Amino acid sequence: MEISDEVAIEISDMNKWFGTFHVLRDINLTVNRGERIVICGPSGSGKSTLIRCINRLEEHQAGSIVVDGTELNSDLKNVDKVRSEVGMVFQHFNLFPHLTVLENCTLAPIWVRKVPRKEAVERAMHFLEKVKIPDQAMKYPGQLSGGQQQRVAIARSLCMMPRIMLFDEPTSALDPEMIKEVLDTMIELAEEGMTMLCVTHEMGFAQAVANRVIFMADGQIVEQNEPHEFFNNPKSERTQQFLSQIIGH
Amino acid sequence: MEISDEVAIEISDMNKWFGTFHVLRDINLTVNRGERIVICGPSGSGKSTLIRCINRLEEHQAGSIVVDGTELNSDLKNVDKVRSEVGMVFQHFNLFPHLTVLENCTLAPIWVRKVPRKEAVERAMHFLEKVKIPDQAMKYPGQLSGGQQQRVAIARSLCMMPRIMLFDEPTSALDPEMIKEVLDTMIELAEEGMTMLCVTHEMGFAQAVANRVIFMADGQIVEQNEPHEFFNNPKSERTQQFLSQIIGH
Amino acid sequence: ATLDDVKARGSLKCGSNSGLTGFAAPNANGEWEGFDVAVCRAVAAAVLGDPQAVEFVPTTPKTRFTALASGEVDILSRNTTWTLTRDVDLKFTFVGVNYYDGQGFIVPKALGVSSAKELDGATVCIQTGTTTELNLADFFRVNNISYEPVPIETNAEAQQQYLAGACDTYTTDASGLAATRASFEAPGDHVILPEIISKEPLGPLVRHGDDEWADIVRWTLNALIAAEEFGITSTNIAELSNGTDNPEINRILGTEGTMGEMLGLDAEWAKRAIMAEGNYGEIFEKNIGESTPIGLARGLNAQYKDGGLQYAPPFR
Amino acid sequence: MATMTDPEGGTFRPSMLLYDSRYRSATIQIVALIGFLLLIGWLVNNTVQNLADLGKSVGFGFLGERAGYDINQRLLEYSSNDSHLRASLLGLLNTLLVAVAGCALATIVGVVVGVLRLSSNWLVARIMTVYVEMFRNVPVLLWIVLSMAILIETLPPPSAYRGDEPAANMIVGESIALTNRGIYVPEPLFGRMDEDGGFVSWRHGLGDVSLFGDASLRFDVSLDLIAILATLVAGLLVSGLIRKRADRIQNATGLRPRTWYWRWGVVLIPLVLLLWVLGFYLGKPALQGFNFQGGTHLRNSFIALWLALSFYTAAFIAEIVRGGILAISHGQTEAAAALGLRQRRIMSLVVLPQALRVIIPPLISQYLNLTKNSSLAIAVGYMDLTGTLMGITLNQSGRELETVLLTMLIYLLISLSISGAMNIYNNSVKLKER
Amino acid sequence: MAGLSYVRVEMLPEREPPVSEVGLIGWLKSNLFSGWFNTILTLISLYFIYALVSSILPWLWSPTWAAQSLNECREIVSDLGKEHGGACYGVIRERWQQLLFGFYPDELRWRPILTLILLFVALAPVLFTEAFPAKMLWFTGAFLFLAPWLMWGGVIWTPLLVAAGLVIGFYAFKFSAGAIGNLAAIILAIALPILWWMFAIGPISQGLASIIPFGIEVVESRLFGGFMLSVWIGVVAIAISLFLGVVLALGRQSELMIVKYLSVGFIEFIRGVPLITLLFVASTLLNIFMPPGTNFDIILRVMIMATLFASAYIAEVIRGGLAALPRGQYEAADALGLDYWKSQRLIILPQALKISIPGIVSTFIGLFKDTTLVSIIGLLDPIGLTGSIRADANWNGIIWELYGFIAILFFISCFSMSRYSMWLERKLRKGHQ
Ligand SMILES: Nc1ncnc2c1ncn2[C@@H]1O[C@H](COP(=O)(O)OP(=O)(O)OP(=O)(O)O)[C@@H](O)[C@H]1O
Ligand SMILES: Nc1ncnc2c1ncn2[C@@H]1O[C@H](COP(=O)(O)OP(=O)(O)OP(=O)(O)O)[C@@H](O)[C@H]1O
Ligand SMILES: [Mg+2]
Ligand SMILES: [Mg+2]
Repeated sequence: MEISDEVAIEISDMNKWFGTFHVLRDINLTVNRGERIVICGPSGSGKSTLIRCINRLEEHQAGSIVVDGTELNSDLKNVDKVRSEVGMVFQHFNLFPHLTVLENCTLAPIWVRKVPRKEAVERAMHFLEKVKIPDQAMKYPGQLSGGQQQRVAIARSLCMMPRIMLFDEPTSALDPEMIKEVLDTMIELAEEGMTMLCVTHEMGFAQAVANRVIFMADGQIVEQNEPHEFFNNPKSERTQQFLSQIIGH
Repeated sequence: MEISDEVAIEISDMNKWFGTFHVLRDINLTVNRGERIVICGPSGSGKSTLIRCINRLEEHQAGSIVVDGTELNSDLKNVDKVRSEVGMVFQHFNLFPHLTVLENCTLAPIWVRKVPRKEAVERAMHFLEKVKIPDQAMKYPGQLSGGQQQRVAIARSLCMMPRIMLFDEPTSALDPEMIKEVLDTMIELAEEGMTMLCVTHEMGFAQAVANRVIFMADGQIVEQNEPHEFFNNPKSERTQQFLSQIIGH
Repeated sequence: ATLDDVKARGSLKCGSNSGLTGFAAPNANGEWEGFDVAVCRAVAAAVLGDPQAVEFVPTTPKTRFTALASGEVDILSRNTTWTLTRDVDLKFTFVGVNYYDGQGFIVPKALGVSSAKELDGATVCIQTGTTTELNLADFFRVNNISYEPVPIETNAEAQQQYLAGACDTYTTDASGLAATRASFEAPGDHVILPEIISKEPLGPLVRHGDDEWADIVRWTLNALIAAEEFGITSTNIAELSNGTDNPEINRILGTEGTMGEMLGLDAEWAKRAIMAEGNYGEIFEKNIGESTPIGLARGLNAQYKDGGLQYAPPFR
Repeated sequence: MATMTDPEGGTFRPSMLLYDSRYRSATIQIVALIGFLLLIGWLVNNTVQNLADLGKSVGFGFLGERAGYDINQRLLEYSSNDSHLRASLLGLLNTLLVAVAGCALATIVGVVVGVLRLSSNWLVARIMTVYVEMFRNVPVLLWIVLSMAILIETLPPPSAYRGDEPAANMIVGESIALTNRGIYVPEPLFGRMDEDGGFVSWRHGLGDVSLFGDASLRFDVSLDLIAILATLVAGLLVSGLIRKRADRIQNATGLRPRTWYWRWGVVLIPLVLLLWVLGFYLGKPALQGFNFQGGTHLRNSFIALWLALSFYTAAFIAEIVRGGILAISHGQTEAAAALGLRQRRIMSLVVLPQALRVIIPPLISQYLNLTKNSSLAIAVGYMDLTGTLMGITLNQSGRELETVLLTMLIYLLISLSISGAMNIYNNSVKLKER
Repeated sequence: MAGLSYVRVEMLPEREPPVSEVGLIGWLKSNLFSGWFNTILTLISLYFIYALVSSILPWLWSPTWAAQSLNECREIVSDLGKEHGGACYGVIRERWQQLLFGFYPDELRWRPILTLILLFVALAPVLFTEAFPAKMLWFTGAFLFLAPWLMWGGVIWTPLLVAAGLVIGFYAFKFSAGAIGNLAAIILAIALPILWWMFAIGPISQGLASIIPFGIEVVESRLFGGFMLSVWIGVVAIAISLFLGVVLALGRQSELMIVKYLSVGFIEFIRGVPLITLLFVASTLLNIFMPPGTNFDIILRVMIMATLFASAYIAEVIRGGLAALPRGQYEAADALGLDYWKSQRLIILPQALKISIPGIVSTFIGLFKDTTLVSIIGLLDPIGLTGSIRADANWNGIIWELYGFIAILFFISCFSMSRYSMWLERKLRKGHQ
């Protein structure tokens, strides 16, 4: 678990509005290569939006986001470049139901990275093994449990060999038994040194793997700190309040 | 929590078939005013059907059911009379989605009981307060959470000032957090001395409020007893087996 | 030019009625038969040497002119009345008249009507999209009597309505009336009234602007008529084409003169046209004449020598 | 204040047309627009060239020319001397007439059938299923010609009513004649006395007012009709007030006063009085000459088209209604019943308000279909817009381009106004959800 | 409260229900005679059925199969002494082939039949995804070119070259996409095949035909008629309109204003006018819109208009399918770096089309029924043929037999298709839960 000095993501003075609603306000955030960041905060605080801005599923309106040296602006080539560097895992998995697990995993490498099919399959099997479901490769997503589906979604992202992974509440749509499967996979990934940004309320996970925990509220970064400090000694009142709720829950 | 000697419901030798399927067999049950009865039993044992016979959502074919002195037979006047005395809460709430919460609650009093609108509204607000959601009165059911919806459903029944309430698994379609809201409401009702028949598997609820627990299997009443005895000292083998499952769950 | 197109295509496109007893209808084998059809076959025989080389394009009253104007058909042979506007405004050339018709009325005998002027207040079935409805409106207006028009798309439906008594009288070209009456269960119970309220010269037509083609069609029709006049029939034509004393017959049959070449065809063009379905009289007899169920008398369509109007200009 | 993300305004490179999200969409749209304009230009150019070749010009002058043909069914007065424009107007009115009548009947039949399909009576439900499947799966054109054939073949001709011992008799007190030329029903007339009575009443109708003089669009307005409509509307308003009052009383006391006789009364009594004052009477049809005279003549072509369209569309509407009712979960009815509501109230307070939301949008698109299908009128000789403008007028004037395009335009306008109304309705009744 | 406690020692067995609940009596009571209202309804229905059957059956039973003309029928029937007449089936015997195939040459009728059979084979992998291997989709693709060739005949080269146009388009896109970018590549991939189809195919196929003259007899479309014409117009229109419909649906969903409004305008225009006016355009105006000298035959023109008509409806069906897809699918495709066209092709359309199949089938049924309208512009579809048949002196005056025969044909085909689409809808709904 080492962090290089290289900057993976650099967000400065970024602002975003939905219509007239100011959803992200003056976000400044630098993520180094190999860092593992957990973002938490109350519902509606803009966590998902922040994450989605990083691979431009949402467009920001002011400030800059530089991912791996590429600035996200209206130039579509840059967007394509960033997206192929950044993997994303969604809350609701968003697997492609009409394709088998294997096809889900090979689709993007073949069509975006132009990897030969054989190689793509090998790579997919490799990552499916990593998430411990190589035997499900020929099934369709609908035939898998939620936890398995989410692991396929992780494998699918990994197949693009991203340098950065984004997770948006990857476990919140899962039943308790399945959450562990997925968290284990993520911890493994973290241990290999992947740069990760993860929106989650799984405090155990945060304490186990995060280098840094960021707390957002009202579209702003309210507090950030290393996990131990963050949980045991929150500075801001908002954070304290939030943490007490989470734990009381 | 007192029980009068008056009989609220008297079911004798009642039988019901669905086609050739003998779903209720020789049911004999006397409920006194103020009694709170919990009915449990494996799925398909006829609990819902029994409850629904009491306000004639289902017709029975043999035996008699007398509710509050009125016998349920093919005379529609009797049916109307019984229905306006008996409130029912369903598993899936069955609120009217095109009416506001308030309109849901005032509809029956106005059209069945011929209560002046103003009074009906007052009464509705009274009961909405009782279930702790007076502020939602102007919303539509679709805008409420499941727990809130079920509480509206209870309030809606109460607005008809029924002397008897029937509940058919009122909490089983709810998320865990919401179950408590609803059970609390029901407990409050019980404490006020309402005659209640409740199909539920919430054992905590049964122990807290029931005077009597009835266990049904295969369309028959297999065992009944007061809650403490029932749970700790079940007599019949079927009951023991059932309870072990429930608790093991 | 149309002639070249037809030759290149190897077949003649002929706009026909989609179904009119005696004039045009497909038989059970899908072959088109009828009086109007025969004209097309004759032209095909003259131009292409094969009376079967015709593609029939069924048209309705509404679609027929567009079909011809847009070049979809080379010739429209579909009981079409020759009028000034059609000739001048719609820009078609009528090449002749193959049937002199007039609009008449048919009524049940039981109605006790003997003149169209007694039809005040009657319900009249008419086929729409033709000149018929205009004639009808004019006739009743001029005679200052009222009527109730029942417009109908096809002859078959008109017949059905008339027979069921849904209209008191059915009006269309007298030929059509006769044809229709012929197919009744009891033809004798119906009379065709004496009034013929319009002149309906029916003939084949082609587009303006291609006179060579118009000439070919016109003279093919004339050849059929002349053939009857000179007694050339499909049975004796082989014999006659060995040469006769009558120079006009010789010119028609191509044994004398160069008329075929003038038309851009070969010498035997008219011979083939006549052999296709016979001369005018034969065509008439076979399709609509008195020996057929339709049983039309020659009347106006008799040769001029017999007091009719069919008069072919000289082949000279 | 943070910098905005389009600072590099000066450094425009052509490749940005495609790879810059700011320009890309504009590029694509301009390409699409140019393509579209080219297509239009090409079509127009072809058309101009073709028309020139045919020696035709484009213009709508022909609409003013004498039509020369008669129209049997006319809602406005018309003769063959009128212009093509007026003939088209009559056609349009006929289209609207059959469309409106068709929608009304289709709705009634559709609702009845849809409800009966859900009936607990096995036989009735089965018969309705057979009806729906039969009508839905056979082309509407076939139904139109078939119903025409049935009317013609099964009903007696007027001549059957003739003679001392007629084969057929008028029904409903000798006032309605069913013939295979159509149905003759009594027509409402004003102020004329019996022919034989010398007595001239002081009661008389108000007469007509003609608008637009001699123009093609002229029409007469019957003052009698206006008076009647005004009375009717006033009666309905008062009736509405009575209902409001009943609502108020119910709100105040809980008891709803019985008002139906009042509500009918205020509508009907003034109407009857007015009719009496105007000298209203029914002109009965009577056999005279070839036909029945007098009365209103509903022609076969109209009836066949009307019935076929209605019953065909009703089959679809029945499915929509059934679906709408089934979409209301059984739980809703049960909950309402458990509250003690009676069957009728459950229907009117719970089921229908919800079902209507599901039913009305597809219902309106069925209305649209029916209106469009009414253009098949020519198959039975009903002179609607297609029969006049795109039929005889086209044929007489040889103006394909103008007549066909004009016809399309008119139908388009009708369709757009119907679907516009539907959108407004949809937005107004959307169920509120989270 | 000791009295409360109760334990059942002996379980009750299941008992027979009262007779009034089950068996024939129970069924009759609950389904036909429950309450006076239902009883009345039942009696009315029974009478209705009786009246209908007793009036139609005697007419239907009529041994006139062999009759050669309507008059012969009348004789046969009156010999039987029937009061209300009887059906005349002779016309069906004589003309059924015409009603089915139009004027398609006798000896070549195996071709439309084969096409129909192959159509089912081609549709199988689309309609019954589970039962048939996806590999068969190749045949479905090939069928698109095989079917017109079978129907119209001609040298084999023409359909092959037309198919080659698509291949050209595909490779043009593939090789140029890198060099000139996607949009330009798409334009090229559309333009090249069109140029190929317009200018190259004719000469090349002639050339090839003169070298290897492999072909089957040409059958011109004017010989198409009867039921076959209806089916063929419907099938061609739906097949082509699927492509157009997808384009229009994507256009309508697009964020690009102009593209969107062009699509909306087209769709609403087509849906706002009656089909019959479009057919009039086909019969009277289309030739005017085309460059001078072009001459499609009327059936082709009708097919063009029917295709445009169907594509507007298909577009709406597919739009429904697109809207039914969760947003997450689009986002996941974006996040994986797939561009617009790739995500449409690989992710969105395969799913949206599958959801749309029931709607497409319904559209087809509607279109198929509407093909009867072509009789109004003089084409000889089954209804048009009834006119021609009645123009035959032998059959002048015959009505019910022909209409009945046609109605039955349509009923059978439409009914089975609508059953299929209902089945599919149910299956899809289950699959979604
Ligand atoms: N497409 C959108 N248009 C308008 N408002 C939006 C949109 N997406 C999100 N919002 C609003 O932006 C705010 C932030 O949303 P976001 O999804 O980022 O919150 P979040 O922190 O992820 O919350 P949660 O924990 O509930 O997922 C919310 O108020 C939301 O309603
Ligand atoms: N309308 C009906 N027609 C036929 N059978 C029915 C009907 N309703 C219920 N049943 C059957 O009657 C039996 C008893 O049903 P009931 O709903 O009363 O069971 P339950 O004890 O409430 O079960 P659960 O706990 O699953 O709700 C079941 O086997 C059920 O399948
Ligand atoms: Mg979120
Ligand atoms: Mg139950």
